[in-house]
Amino acid sequence: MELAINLTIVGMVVVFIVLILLSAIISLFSKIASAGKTGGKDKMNTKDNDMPAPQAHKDVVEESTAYIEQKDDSELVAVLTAAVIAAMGGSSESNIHVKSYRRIPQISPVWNSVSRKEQIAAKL
Amino acid sequence: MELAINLTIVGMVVVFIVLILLSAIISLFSKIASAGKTGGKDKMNTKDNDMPAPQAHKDVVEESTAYIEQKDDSELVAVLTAAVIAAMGGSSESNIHVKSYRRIPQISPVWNSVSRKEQIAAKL
Amino acid sequence: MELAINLTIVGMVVVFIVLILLSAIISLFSKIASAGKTGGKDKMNTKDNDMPAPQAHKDVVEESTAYIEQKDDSELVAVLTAAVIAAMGGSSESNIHVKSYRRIPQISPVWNSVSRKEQIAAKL
Amino acid sequence: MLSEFINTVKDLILNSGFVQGNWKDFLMIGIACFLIYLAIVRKYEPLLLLPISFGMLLANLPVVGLSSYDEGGLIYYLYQGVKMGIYPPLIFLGIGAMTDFGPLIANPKSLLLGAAAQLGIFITFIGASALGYTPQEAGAIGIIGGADGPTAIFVTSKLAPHLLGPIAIAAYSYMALVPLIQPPIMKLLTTKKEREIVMKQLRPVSKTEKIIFPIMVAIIVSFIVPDAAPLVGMLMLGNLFRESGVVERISKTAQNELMNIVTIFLGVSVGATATGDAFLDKKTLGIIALGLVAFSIGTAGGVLFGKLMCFATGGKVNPLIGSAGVSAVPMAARVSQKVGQEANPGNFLLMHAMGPNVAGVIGSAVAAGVLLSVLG
Amino acid sequence: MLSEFINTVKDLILNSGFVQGNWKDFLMIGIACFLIYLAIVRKYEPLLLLPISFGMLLANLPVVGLSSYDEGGLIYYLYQGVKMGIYPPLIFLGIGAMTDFGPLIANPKSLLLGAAAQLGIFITFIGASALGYTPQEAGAIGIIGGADGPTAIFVTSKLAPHLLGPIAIAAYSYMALVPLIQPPIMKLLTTKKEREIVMKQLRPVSKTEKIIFPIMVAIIVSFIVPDAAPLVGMLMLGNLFRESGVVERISKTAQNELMNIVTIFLGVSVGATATGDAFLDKKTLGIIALGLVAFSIGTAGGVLFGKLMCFATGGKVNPLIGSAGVSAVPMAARVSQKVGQEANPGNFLLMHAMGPNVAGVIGSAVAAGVLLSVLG
Amino acid sequence: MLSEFINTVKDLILNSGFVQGNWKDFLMIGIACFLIYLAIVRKYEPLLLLPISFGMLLANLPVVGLSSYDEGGLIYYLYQGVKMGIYPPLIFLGIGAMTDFGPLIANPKSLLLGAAAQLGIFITFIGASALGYTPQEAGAIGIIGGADGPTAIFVTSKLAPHLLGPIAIAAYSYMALVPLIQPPIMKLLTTKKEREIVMKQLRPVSKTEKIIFPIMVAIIVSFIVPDAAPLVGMLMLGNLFRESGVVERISKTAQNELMNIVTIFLGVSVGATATGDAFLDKKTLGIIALGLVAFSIGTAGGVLFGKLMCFATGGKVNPLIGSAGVSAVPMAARVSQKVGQEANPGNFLLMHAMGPNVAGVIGSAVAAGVLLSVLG
Ligand code: NA
Ligand code: NA
Ligand code: NA
Repeated sequence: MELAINLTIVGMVVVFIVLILLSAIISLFSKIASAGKTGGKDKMNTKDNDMPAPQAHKDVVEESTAYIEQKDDSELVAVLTAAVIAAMGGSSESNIHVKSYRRIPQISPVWNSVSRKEQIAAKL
Repeated sequence: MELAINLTIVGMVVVFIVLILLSAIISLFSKIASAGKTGGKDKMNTKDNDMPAPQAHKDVVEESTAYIEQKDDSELVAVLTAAVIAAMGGSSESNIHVKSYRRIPQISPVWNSVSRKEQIAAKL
Repeated sequence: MELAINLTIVGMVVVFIVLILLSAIISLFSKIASAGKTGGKDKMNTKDNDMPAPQAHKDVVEESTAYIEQKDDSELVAVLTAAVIAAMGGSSESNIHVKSYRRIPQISPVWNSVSRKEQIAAKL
Repeated sequence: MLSEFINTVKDLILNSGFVQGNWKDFLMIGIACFLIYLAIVRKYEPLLLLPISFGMLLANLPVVGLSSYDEGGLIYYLYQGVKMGIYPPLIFLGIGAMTDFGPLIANPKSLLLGAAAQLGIFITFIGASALGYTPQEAGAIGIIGGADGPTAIFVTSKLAPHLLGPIAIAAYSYMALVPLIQPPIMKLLTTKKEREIVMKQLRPVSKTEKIIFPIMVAIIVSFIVPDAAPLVGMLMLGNLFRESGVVERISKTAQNELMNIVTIFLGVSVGATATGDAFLDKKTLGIIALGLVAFSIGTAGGVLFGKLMCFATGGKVNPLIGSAGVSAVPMAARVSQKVGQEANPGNFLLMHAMGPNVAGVIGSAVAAGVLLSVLG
Repeated sequence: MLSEFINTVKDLILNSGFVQGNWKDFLMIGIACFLIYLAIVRKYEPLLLLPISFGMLLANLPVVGLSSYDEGGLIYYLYQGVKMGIYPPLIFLGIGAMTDFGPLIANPKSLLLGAAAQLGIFITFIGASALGYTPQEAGAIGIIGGADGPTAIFVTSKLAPHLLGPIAIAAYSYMALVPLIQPPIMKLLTTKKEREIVMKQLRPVSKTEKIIFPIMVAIIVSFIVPDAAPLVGMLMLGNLFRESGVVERISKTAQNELMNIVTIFLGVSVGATATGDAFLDKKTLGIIALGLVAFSIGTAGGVLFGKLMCFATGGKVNPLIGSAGVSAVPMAARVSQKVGQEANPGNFLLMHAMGPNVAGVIGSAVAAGVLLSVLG
Repeated sequence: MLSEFINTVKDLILNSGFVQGNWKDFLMIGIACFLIYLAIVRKYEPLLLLPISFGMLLANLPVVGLSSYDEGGLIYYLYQGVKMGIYPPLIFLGIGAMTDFGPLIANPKSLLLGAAAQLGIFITFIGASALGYTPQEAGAIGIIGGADGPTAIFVTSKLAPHLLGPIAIAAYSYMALVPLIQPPIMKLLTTKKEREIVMKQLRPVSKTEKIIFPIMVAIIVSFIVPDAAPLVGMLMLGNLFRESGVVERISKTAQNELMNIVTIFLGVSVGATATGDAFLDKKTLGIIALGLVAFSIGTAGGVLFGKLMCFATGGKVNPLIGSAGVSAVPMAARVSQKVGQEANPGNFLLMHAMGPNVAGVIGSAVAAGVLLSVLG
């Protein structure tokens, strides 16, 4: 029983330490990323948070990616989330219809073509 | 040699017993199914045999499923069988053309969407 | 060190012997093939080398196959090679555009349909 | 240094196949090439016969050490899946996921035809025993009559692994030859009138029945013939994947990639058991002859029982669907269809023959279970 | 000859399941059929519950010898992949290739919620210890609260393999029941006002961050909790395949065919550990009860920590996203979304809940590492 | 209880990587991260270099026990497929199913260029021997010059498994660098006039020739160099699947899912052989240097033999296609094309270079067979 309580405390502490550490590092490198940003490859999908019209970037557990302008009202967000839910197979109870849904321009055609090249290549 | 003859008799008897048993049980549960039918999910593709215009249900070794009204002449059956044979890669010798071929309405959209949901889900 | 030099000599000799042997046999059976040709299945894609307007047969490391008439100028070849390179994921530096690209008529529909039949078949 | 050079060359030459090979190796390579020809040009069940015959080719290249018996070689490891009895049930998983038992559920009497067509297995067993094969060998030879490749390989790998090569080759070759073997027998045993019989439409089958069917078959068959359980259990699991409709992604993988991978491994390593010493034996000739007998008697058994059912039902059953009971899905069912249509162009037996056809798979597995139980 | 015939028949009957089976076998077959029903009709995580329950069915067919313990049988060989700890990391490889950690990177504090929700694991561990389970058993039972099938199976196969069946079944069943289990607890612990909180848009996440993330997590977690490395390492390798964008073909195979094949083998062989003797034990009832406790406490832990974060951020965090920290991706996140929308129809928490949701996978793996390190 | 708590914490800390790790581990993690960078950002053969470098990362996380040598760990089991020599032939099966030998059959003299380019293998073998490597090590290092990953791994796993990591990394890195390594050598050894040579159209190749080719190559090569049989046999079986046209479904699986699964397992477990002790050795530096030498000499050998063929044919052969003989399909052929087009914009050598390119695969396998036969 002592073991159990001990292990519980140790376990929760370790879990928190690890995840806090990860959290801290992620925060850190997101700061580095936004500080050291110089455009280029990432220009398209990283935007400073303090931009006048910040853009929302949705990225769900599948490829479908939406890229919209946020107008500071929750309506559009609602719409998109509903679309996402629908895509995930659920039935959104409310009858909201998607008003605007634009696919982001394909960011990395080069990567795709490389991958295609690799598939064509008769060599691993 | 005795063993051989014995085994032959025993073997055929066992094969018949097993398959007769299966046959009996299937007959049984088809009767239960047609007796205890209360509609719902199965309404679409189970019909009583004694219906005035019984419907034919073709279901081949692949997904292609046809669902037609039978007019008590063999023509339509012939047509569909021919279509099925064609689909299976054979060449039907006769020159019959398919006159009517209607896909059954998709019975289980829910199942499909569940399966899709499962595929989207990042979790087994 | 003696071993190394020995092995190098032996190795190169064996490699050359094997590949020369293969080369000889291939030359041989290509001659047999063009001699004993009687048409039929291979008619479509085997042509004698001494034909007045020999036909070029491109066959890249993937399925895309082109089949064109050669007009003894290198332009068309260039075009096709460029197309092939493009298909392989590269960027052809020159700005040549494909002028003519014809798919060969599918030679073996029977083989395909057999394969499809096999896939449908519930039996290996 | 020169002498070392000469020694190196000498070693290489002495190690090469040309010096080490004997006439058996060369004959076997010839046989393998002939089987490759049958697979590619004649399209004899190429999905298995091509890997099998190439495996045979590799196994008989002298010195190479690529037979299934060469410990530590590539094919030796692939062969373990045969030896452990893993591949055939996995192929049955895929076959189950591909098979629609609907026609059988709609007409449960089909099962009797699937039983009758197993006669070939047992009569051939008697014949093989009489010819001096051991009971185990005779059982493995008999199972060729089941017209079911994975079942034949499963049984043979347990009862007489040294015969794997010829039995697999015979089984798949005769399955490919079903359109030639069966029609004469079918016509011989039936009258034109019987062949003209048009059968009544099959009733539709509900989703529920299709779901309960595999569970029930797995339980019943395993209870009565436990040795058939690996085959029937996996067949029915695959079918449950299919019919449940809720696990499409694993159903697809079971019938495609998993089955294809196992087919390659199974084919190559079964073929690679057919070394010269194992294959060039008078037993092989016996197997080829007896395999044809097995197919023929199985066909006859099915047709004759079909005649019985025709008589018992007052002419409602066309005996031609009986021959489909040998399995060889869906070839045998198509043969029934074709022979029926020759007699009566308006006669479409395909769906009715699919019932006995898939029943034959179950029937062969049951027969295999009996053989394994008594002889194993 | 007659006596031999009678003997053969007698042997067959005595070998059949009907004679050899005992009440446990029949009860287990009933339970397996019930689980198949849940998988197909109720759609309880069918991708795993269907193979598991069919494996259970096969394992309990008397005489058949298809349990995971029957040396030399098909399922015995498949089971080795569980025993060696190969399957769960391979499934994690596929899950990694399917998972977008973007919402978590956008809001790193999500990770704390993923930590808090592991409370269920440890409290249940205490409970199970108090009820007399051995520490190893208690650890395996506790991990059910991680709401993460492969992790639960991985831990159980190392700590208490005899409980694999009930623990896997409990884990997957409760994962399927998340939409029933969580909402009452979430509503009980939050005020309507809290549930109405609308959260701020997530920032976009760059490709670079997404690529560095899996490498970093693999390193950090493995350093601190080495026993979590097989799971976390493979999860992150899969994610790196996904996010790198340069190896699409192996990323696709990892999340489809490879995962499907492993799922079939894992499911059937885990199910086939649940023989009557192993399953029909009062321990199983305890596992089922404690599993529910674990899920509930995990949910509560997440929600309560969510309340804490809500308070600390001055009301910027909706506590409902905390419950998603139990994993059960993406079901738990959808539950957060739904309960939030009930309180405020304009409230869309899904993306915010995905952060804790995927964090919960990492959190459970870390907790698993601790359990394995101390108890293993 | 407090003391027990402190002990538990102490154990955890002492078991963690931070305390247990030494400088080698940390350096290796850095190297692994650099290789991941090369794979993702520089796209150095990412399909293998990404799994390899991640495997290296996992293997060097201290305490974790995920190297290929840690018995009982996940990667240990995956590694058995390398050790048993199973993975490389299976990858060759897929490569065979992807490769069109048409350009080679159309111009059989290509094979000589594929032979000449193997010079790099043997000259490097001499060099490595002179530098003090054992003959086995020298053979494994030489094979890097074959520019053929699976062949290099196959040979190394048999001759010098402790060098697997650096040799695999060198082989794949240099294959990715072929567009940088080859052009200067090609230009140095050829005149502009030679580079401008336009070659005559290739004749069309019949289906029959394409089907006979793999069978013939498998037989001939295995006869003369039995040790090359697993590689060449599987390569040709895959090609026969492709060209036969009757087994499309297994051909597709061989070149996609099966190859992808094997690639993942192979890459991760080969990478995980590169532990600090094995990798941080002056031998590794030698391997990197000698690997570059091997590629360069192979290229030179091909080009020089191309010049010879140019001379012998009275200027009909462009020597640039010789460099494609090193394999590195199809990169090396594209390099020939590009350098040729630089000299003469109307010059299209790609198809002509594909012949030596695929011949180089066979040539390397033959060379590998010789090395294994003499040194194995
Ligand atoms: Na059969
Ligand atoms: Na979790
Ligand atoms: Na090469």
